[in-house]
Amino acid sequence: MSVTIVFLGPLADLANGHELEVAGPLDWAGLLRAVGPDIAREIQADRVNVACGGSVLADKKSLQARDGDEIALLPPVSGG
Amino acid sequence: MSVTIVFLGPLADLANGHELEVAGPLDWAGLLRAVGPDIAREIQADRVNVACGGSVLADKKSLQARDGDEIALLPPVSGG
Amino acid sequence: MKLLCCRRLAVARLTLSTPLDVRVLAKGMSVGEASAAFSAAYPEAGGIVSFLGKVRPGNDVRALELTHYEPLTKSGMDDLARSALERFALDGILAWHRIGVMVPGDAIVLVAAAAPHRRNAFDAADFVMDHLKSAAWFWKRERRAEGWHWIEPREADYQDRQRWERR
Amino acid sequence: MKLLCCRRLAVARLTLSTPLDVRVLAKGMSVGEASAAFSAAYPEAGGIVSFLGKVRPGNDVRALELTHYEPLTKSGMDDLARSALERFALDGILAWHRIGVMVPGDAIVLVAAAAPHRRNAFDAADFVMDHLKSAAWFWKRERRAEGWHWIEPREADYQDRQRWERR
Repeated sequence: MSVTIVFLGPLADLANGHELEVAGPLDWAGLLRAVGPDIAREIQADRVNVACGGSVLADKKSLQARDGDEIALLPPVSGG
Repeated sequence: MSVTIVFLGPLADLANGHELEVAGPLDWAGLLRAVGPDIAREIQADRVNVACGGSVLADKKSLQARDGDEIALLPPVSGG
Repeated sequence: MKLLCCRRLAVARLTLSTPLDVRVLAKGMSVGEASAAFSAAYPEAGGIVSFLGKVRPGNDVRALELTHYEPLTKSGMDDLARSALERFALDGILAWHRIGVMVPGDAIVLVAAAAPHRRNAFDAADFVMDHLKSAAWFWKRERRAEGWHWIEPREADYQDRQRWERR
Repeated sequence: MKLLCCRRLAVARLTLSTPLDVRVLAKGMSVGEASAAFSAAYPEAGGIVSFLGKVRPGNDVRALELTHYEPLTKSGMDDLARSALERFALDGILAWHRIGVMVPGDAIVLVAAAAPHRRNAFDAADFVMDHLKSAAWFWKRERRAEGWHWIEPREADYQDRQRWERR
């Protein structure tokens, strides 16, 4: 088991891929290390949301992902 | 030839008919006499418009209908 | 393939005039065909807003009758559609209004506005409806169990229309 | 007779859930059938407002791609539709959104709101669109001659959504 990090929208371009599997558990500091400096810089901005286990985190810095969890990195949306 | 007075909406109920033919020419005072007191009272209210020859009069008291003209008495509308 | 064929058929049966299509209809209203034809007529529009008004079945309403004054109705609706077209920079607009006797569920009015962006399409459909409700040459009455009743616009209808004067 | 038969057919081919019908569609969008079925589903509604968003052909756009995050998208749209239903006292609401690759003229989004009176139907469709534009889990990019470009909401889109917070 591991933690899956999913890159949405333009973050997938920056990450050169849609998903990354890393060993769990994973907290906010661990996530920033796992994704590398470019993505880390992006996701620290207020405009990027983070979901874990299908729920958007009210405070992304409180991330506590366990083995089997999926973390989604959600940049500003644009629909319709 | 004569002047035709057309009663629209609820005014047709009050007039017991949709049209009335009267001798022309006809001015505002003549119109009030021609339609009788009940209709006269109604059409003096601001909320009733008067058209002559296919145009709504900006000032209905300036009415000057000639033989062949059609006068329309237009109570408050309700569409849609 | 089948769907594509049918959509084309629907469009072909109905030719809209562009950019304005205004009609006073004495019977029926082909809402589906009109909507399909309208969307097809403005391929460059990013947003299309439609309003469909129907006779409501409540309040013991058996029938609704709309009368109009022919020398003013169509030209008044043309003026209204033209002013919406200019004011909201539309690609196109459609305004159809029924006259005659209708029963609950029947379509009374169809308005559609096509624009590059949705805000103008929403505002235009809203603007046209607010004016059709209380500033077009129609008179409406309902038949209930005990007879016919003339309907005047609600106070909210007058207020809705006045919104556009303040801007 | 013929029209009646066809309208029923169109409805029969498509069953909407009421009062909410929310879909994330991987391909196609039967706009005409959906609109007919929606109108038939709410015979008591006095007003139905629809918004259809299409891919615009301008700016050298060859294609548009919408991606989403499946664990959040549908449930987020359900919450949005439910809040519109309550806030605007609707008879019913439909919100369909495409994902995947589309070309100019293709439908991206269809929203329909049915209400006793037109004001609530207009506001509800407007409210849902404002939130789908900048507060639903979709990401949009356009392919132009020189490659793909991510599209962020315009400043007007954020302002449109904020209107609903002030009320």
